[in-house]
Amino acid sequence: MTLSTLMPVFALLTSLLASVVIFALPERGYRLRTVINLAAAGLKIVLVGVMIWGVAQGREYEFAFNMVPSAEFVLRADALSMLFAGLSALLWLLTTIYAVGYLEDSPNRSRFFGFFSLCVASTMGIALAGNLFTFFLFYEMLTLSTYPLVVHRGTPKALRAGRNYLVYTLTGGAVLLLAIAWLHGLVGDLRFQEGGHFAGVDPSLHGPLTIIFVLLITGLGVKAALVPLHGWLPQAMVAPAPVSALLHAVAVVKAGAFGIIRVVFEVYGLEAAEAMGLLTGLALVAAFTIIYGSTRALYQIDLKRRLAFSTISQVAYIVLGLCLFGPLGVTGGLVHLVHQGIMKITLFFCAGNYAETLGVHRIDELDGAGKRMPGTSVAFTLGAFGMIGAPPLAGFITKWTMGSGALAVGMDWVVAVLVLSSLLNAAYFLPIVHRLWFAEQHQAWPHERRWGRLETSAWLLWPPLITAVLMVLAGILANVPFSPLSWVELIVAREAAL
Amino acid sequence: MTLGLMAGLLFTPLAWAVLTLLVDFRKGRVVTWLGMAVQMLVSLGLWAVVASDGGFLYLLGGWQAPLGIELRVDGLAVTFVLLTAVVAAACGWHASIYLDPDKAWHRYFWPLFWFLWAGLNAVWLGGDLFNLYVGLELISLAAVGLVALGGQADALRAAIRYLMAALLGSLAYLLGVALIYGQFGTLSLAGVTALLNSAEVPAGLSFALVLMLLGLALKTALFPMHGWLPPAHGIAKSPVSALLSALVVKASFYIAARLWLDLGGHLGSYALAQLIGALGGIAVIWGSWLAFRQVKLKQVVAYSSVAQIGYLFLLFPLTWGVSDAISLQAQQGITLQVISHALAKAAMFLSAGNLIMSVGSNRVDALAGVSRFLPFSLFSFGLAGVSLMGLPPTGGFAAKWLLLQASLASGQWWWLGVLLAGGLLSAAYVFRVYQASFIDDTDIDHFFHPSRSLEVIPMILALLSLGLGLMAEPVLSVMSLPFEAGRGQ
Amino acid sequence: MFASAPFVLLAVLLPLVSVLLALRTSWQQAYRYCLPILPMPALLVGLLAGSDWGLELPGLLLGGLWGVDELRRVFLLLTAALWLTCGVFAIGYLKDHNLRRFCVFWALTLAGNLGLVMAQDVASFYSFFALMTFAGYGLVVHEGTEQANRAGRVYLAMAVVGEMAILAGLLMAVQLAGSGLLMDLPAAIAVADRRWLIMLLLLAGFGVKAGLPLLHFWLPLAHPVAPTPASAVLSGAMIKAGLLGWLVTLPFGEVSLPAWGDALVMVGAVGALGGAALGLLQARPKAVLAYSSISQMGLMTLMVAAALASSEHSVVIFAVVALYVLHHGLAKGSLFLSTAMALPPGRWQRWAMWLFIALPGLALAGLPFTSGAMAKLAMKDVLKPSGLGFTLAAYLPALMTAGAIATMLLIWRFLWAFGADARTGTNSPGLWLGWASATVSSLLLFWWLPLPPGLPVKPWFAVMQAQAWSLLWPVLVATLLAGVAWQIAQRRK
Amino acid sequence: MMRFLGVAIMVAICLAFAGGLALTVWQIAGTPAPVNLPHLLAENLDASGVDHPITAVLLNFRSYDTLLEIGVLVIAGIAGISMAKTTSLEDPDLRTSDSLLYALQRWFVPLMLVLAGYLLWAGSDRPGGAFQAGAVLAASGVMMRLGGIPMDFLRPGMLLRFGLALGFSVFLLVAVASALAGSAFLAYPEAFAKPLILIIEVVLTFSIAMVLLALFVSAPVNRTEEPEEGEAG
Amino acid sequence: MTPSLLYAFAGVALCSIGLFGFVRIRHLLRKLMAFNLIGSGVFLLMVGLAQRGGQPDPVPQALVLTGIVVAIAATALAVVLIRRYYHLSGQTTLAEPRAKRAKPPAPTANREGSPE
Repeated sequence: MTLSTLMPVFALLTSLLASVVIFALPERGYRLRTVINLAAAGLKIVLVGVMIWGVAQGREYEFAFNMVPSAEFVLRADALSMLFAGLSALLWLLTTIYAVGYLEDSPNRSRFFGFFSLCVASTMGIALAGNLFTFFLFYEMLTLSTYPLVVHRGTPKALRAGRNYLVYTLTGGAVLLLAIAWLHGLVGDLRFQEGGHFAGVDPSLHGPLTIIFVLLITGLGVKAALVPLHGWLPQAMVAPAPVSALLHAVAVVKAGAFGIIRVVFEVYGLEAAEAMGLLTGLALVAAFTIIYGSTRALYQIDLKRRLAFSTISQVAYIVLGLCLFGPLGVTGGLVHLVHQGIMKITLFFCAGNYAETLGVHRIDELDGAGKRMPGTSVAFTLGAFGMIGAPPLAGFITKWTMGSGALAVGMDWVVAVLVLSSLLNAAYFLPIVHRLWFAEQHQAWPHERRWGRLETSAWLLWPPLITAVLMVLAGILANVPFSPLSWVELIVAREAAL
Repeated sequence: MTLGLMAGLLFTPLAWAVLTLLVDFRKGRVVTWLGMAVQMLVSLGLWAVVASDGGFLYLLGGWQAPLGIELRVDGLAVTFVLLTAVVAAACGWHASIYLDPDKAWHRYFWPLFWFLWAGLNAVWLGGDLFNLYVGLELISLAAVGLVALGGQADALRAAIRYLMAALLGSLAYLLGVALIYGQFGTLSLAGVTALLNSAEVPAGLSFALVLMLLGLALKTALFPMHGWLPPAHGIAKSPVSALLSALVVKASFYIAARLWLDLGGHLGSYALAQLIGALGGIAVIWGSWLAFRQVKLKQVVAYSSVAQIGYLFLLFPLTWGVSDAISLQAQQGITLQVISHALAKAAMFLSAGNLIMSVGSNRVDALAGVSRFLPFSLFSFGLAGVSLMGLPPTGGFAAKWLLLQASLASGQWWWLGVLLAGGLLSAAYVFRVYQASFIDDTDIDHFFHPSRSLEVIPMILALLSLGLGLMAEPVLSVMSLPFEAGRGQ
Repeated sequence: MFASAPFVLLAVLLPLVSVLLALRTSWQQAYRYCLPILPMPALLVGLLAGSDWGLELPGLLLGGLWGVDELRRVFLLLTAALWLTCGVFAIGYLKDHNLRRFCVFWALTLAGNLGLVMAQDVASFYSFFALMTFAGYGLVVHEGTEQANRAGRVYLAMAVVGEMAILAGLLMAVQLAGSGLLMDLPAAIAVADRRWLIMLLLLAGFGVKAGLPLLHFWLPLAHPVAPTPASAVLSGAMIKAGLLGWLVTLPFGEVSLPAWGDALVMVGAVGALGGAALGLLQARPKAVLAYSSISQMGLMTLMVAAALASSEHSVVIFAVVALYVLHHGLAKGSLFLSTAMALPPGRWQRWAMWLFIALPGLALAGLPFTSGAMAKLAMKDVLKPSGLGFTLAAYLPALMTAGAIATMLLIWRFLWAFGADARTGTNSPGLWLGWASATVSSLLLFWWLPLPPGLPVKPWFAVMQAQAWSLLWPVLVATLLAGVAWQIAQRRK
Repeated sequence: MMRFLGVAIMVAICLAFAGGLALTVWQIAGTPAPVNLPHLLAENLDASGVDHPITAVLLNFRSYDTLLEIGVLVIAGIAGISMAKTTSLEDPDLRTSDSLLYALQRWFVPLMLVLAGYLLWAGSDRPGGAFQAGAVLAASGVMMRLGGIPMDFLRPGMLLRFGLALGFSVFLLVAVASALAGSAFLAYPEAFAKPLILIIEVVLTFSIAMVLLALFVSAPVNRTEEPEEGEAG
Repeated sequence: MTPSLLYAFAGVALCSIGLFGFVRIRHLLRKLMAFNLIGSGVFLLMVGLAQRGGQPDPVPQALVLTGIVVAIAATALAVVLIRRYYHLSGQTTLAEPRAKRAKPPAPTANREGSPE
């Protein structure tokens, strides 16, 4: 039980213990709860940072014990898991700060923060999972810990959204369990292994393996909100802003995408998946999702619903990136996992700010918001341009690498998809930017709240600004050693090396 | 050392039954706490002994098998004894606070409680067919007594219906025992198994096994014969219904499982196994569907028991005509399912009791606003629900995983559907309750807050059921210990 | 070499950093006065730069490389000078309403414009190009009128489509070239098997910015609604970015493409003549100038066509194009600024004012001893049909003269329209200074600016005297036609 | 019509059941039982301390069954009593003052008591034993009860509960004593087997009689209402 | 066809008749009697089968004795429950009462026990 085996467990425990302690806290223990929250988040970042540094040096962090006779519980920190773990650790700290400000005087916050840190613990678990069994374990825990957050407000609408969310995710979970069990039965307990397991598998297994792949993707697709399975995401927007920010920008949606990455990369292996012709189908679904998500986003009046549909299309980028089979395309897909997380969380923070400070939920009420809340609006504009893929921001890096990756592999229609979706992004983001800056405020804000000198409370203002700066840096300094792009190149290099 | 433990295990519940009979409720409560502690220690000791050096046969009265009665103390039995100790202790502790001491008839609660516990221990350890019959009777009558304790017309009607079903079941079982005794001349299960393996088998005897399984299925409320369970478990007091759902129903299943594992190979047939499995499957679907539609909270939990029992009967098809490894895996799965269901169901009933006591009505839609003012009980209800759904990291999930593996390995893929659909349906009715409690229409706190310790007990049980998922390995290791017959007198 | 690096960086960063000034409303006035200061470092780089000034930025995007070569130096000079004069003009012109917002978008567009001129790697070139486009939208819709919003919407829609075309084209080119530097692209495109698609995408993409026919709709809408300094900069410098885009990416000098040459000549001709015809129908002076820009860009497209068709002449043609760009930029800038000037009450000052407003226009038309004459002469001897191999080369001289006549007509139309709604009154000192500096730079300073080295060295004034008549007769013909048209208009009124 | 159909189906099921059972019995009858238990029993009979085989099986070889069976009886007793909520079982108006019955009782009750005694004693070597004696005692009790003779020990108090529990607890104590003495639970030492069994028999008789009588007497008269859990009120 | 088998077959007949009665009859007390019928059928069968080897076998007889005591206990408990149930709801069958809170009917004249 050397330190290197316990490190992943510590990372997991920080938020697990935090959630238990927070649950026990009485409702009015406000200050203590905030301190615990922030301390846990900070500690987690430190731990993940150490692991990232270690993995870069090639150290191996692994913790395993067999939980059920035939399957074992494995926590392993490899390059890919550090990508997702790093992202969620960082954004958890920011979202905690945001949530503390957002839920200033609302009821049952202990319950909220308890489930909040439980949810991040399961996200961390998903990132660190070493095999499909452990992955599934945390995947389902994520569903359970997010449901109370979605229905936190208790309004009938929230409850309906929660019910809908459950129907989707639990069914997805059941399908995923079926697939994992079948795979487990077929080939035994598979650890995630760079390069995947089925490179030289004998053709007789191709039939069942394809069906299992489809089931796996459907199960994971529910959370990754691929088109036919995305119904729950827009409705889950009824949740409070920090929930929709962390969950639908980082935790839940990315868990699905991350799962798909794990399956295609480290269970099947790219060559095997290509040999079995699985990637083209997946690419088509992803492309359709990208276009469908963007077009639906065009017609949304509510700001957060528009962002939700934009998330649906953006996450499909990651999946599309995977199917580009070449190293460049895959790098694009993976790096988008981080970039989209940062960009989307900025947008959700700003949407939350508008809702909390000005009581604005609809886009047409946003006129002149730029003047009233310049800080938030600058962050929103940067986020919007990032999503459109305008250079020099992070979105451009993704589109650029994916585009060149697609061309390298000869899938030219992918470039067309990228271009079309950028146009659609522009079509639904630029009008908002226009309303923010260039439209005059012609009617009073629905219910405005003043915070003295600052445009909104410091807790609410700083997170979007920080994430906006992060996004710009991720774009501009893409080639700096520990930037998302170079870390992904490290992953792909290790992946391809095998 | 083992002799002392065995004697203690058999003696304490009966002695405490008599002791508590002589005293009133309040003094009985104190005596019971002591008794529970002793029983817990003894069970743990026994579990440790078996864990270290394997199972053994315990000859009652010193007489050899065919003549006297022997108790088979192997891994499985001891695991169930420990489970009973844990769940019964929890329910007893909860009942001691929950029941109103001033009511005159509650003084008779403790004797019945201890007799029930004694009956359960007799069944887990029993190795003799007729002895199992008497054990079953002991449990049934004690359970009926508990259900009818102080009840009104509905409670009595449920008790009578329960008694009738139980008695018919026992008689069917007894008829089977009579036939087997007629054929083999010995009553000890081990003896019959030995004879079956060695001598040729007359074809006709499968009717006896069918009869016994039919009787036991009726007592375990398998699908077509589940009519008596929901009223009985629904109307009884919460600690009582927790005991009934978690343990009593499992006793008859335990005997059926033992019979099937020992005699099933020779006397059973593929068609019979699949039929029982099919009934189990229908029970899962039908039970969950009815649970979803119930108006009263305790009825929801009762029908959920009917559904979960359906899972248990998947053992029959999964252990018939399959390789030993798969059969072992199926047994491990079912044991985990029994244990996690017992813990989760007990937690669910106890927390449901708390919720009903605080809300003042046992209807589901009366739960509005509970999530804000009484989150702790609701949270333990939720956790128990999670284990019923078989979502990770609970014990339910580990059980479902093993059953999935077993059904896949044995090629009977159709059980996958039952397992997965069951999980989803149970999610439906658990979250329906959750959703009702999340509705937030009142700001005033008009709820009666039960005492802290009442809420802690279901939480402990729920956490145990949750922890079971992570600790599945050691628990199962003891269960599947090889059984060395004949060691120790 | 190293000494130049901080200057290049400063040239781009200064406008970006200036955005911080917008944080406090109290700094608003300070921001207004430092507008002209922003382009100064770029002007210095333009004037002093050696041909090998460069800045290596490995961390930036996909490996950044900024630097100035001869072609870019001219563009840089034009951009810096124009933004300087318009900055001074803006000080006087701007009211306090939404001032901070205007200054922020002004600074961002300037940064984009300067950045794209100096960028030598694809990623930063495209980044600055996009920054200039999107920030330009802020300038176009500054007034906030319904018309401005409509123009803005059209501008943005077309700009984004153009951007996407450029992105696709550049993606393919870079993927073929394998390196992120601009200078490797022409070689890669020349040998690409899907060369037609890449060239079409790049031509169309940059064409939207350069105002090619059928891609020009946003130009006449945007210019009139934009504040005057913004439209001056828009017409003077930003349109040239499209042209620069063509010059640095298309495969000049690698392979000669007569077919593409013919096509572009036709497009150029349609642009030049069609633009002028539509310009004549406009009532507002700024609209007329907008169409004049389109027609001038048409002429420049002719030269680009020639360069494409015969790769051996491309170096010389580049130099002439640079010269023409410089001349047109400065002249058009001063014309646009003059539209916002009020005429002084006194009769003599009035006539002097008219003369100084007309002079840049006449320069455009190619009056001898003006920058226009020099540009036209250089263009004439470079576009001699004999040297060029492609079919439509023969029509080039005719097209040039037709262009000259059309330009002169447009100038008369502009003066007439300006006269119609000119108001008399005083102008604030900022306006005077800005307009005066623009006109002076167009008429006089032009000669002192370092000319593009590729030009054949000639005693230009002597040549002008010799060719005086060939330069003058188109002007006279245009004046005759204008007079006749004026008479008809007077009689009908 | 439905009723007829129901009956028809039920008849069919019962006939099938009877047929199956008969077939099984016929097959079992055909094959001799591999294990000859009576022979085995005969050998160990002398060690059981009782010469009558049935009593030996009941109280020695399978004494655990008997212990649990008495437990079952006690449970029935407890459940019966818990039903009665009246303070006294002796409801005054249940008493009938019929002189003929009274006279008859004076003759029969002593006779039945003697019979019970005989049955108890005969158990050791002839058919008889605790159960039969207990039943007779209970019958005499019922007669006295109907005859109106007050039996205050039947009032639900300490006495009644002690009576119920007496037989069972003695049996239990004997069982544990042997376990503590080193051998298995319920293993009577060789020498004391006979006296021990006798003590158990006597005590059991009283308890069985008490239980049966209590069950009969517990008239379900109820005054206080206890609402079902969760019901209003 | 030794006489003991005759007892066994008699037992079988008793069981099936008892089963029919137990399932079909609605009235609780009669249902209970049917139950006792099945019980004695089973006991008869048990002893009859064991005796087919000629001399009587004491073990099943002891078992039967125990079985009988258990049957008595169960029947007694059932009777008490039924009487109490009848007292409370006036129902003699297990059917759900129509009205939810059916008031117990007025006691009929011939009912033994104290008038309510």
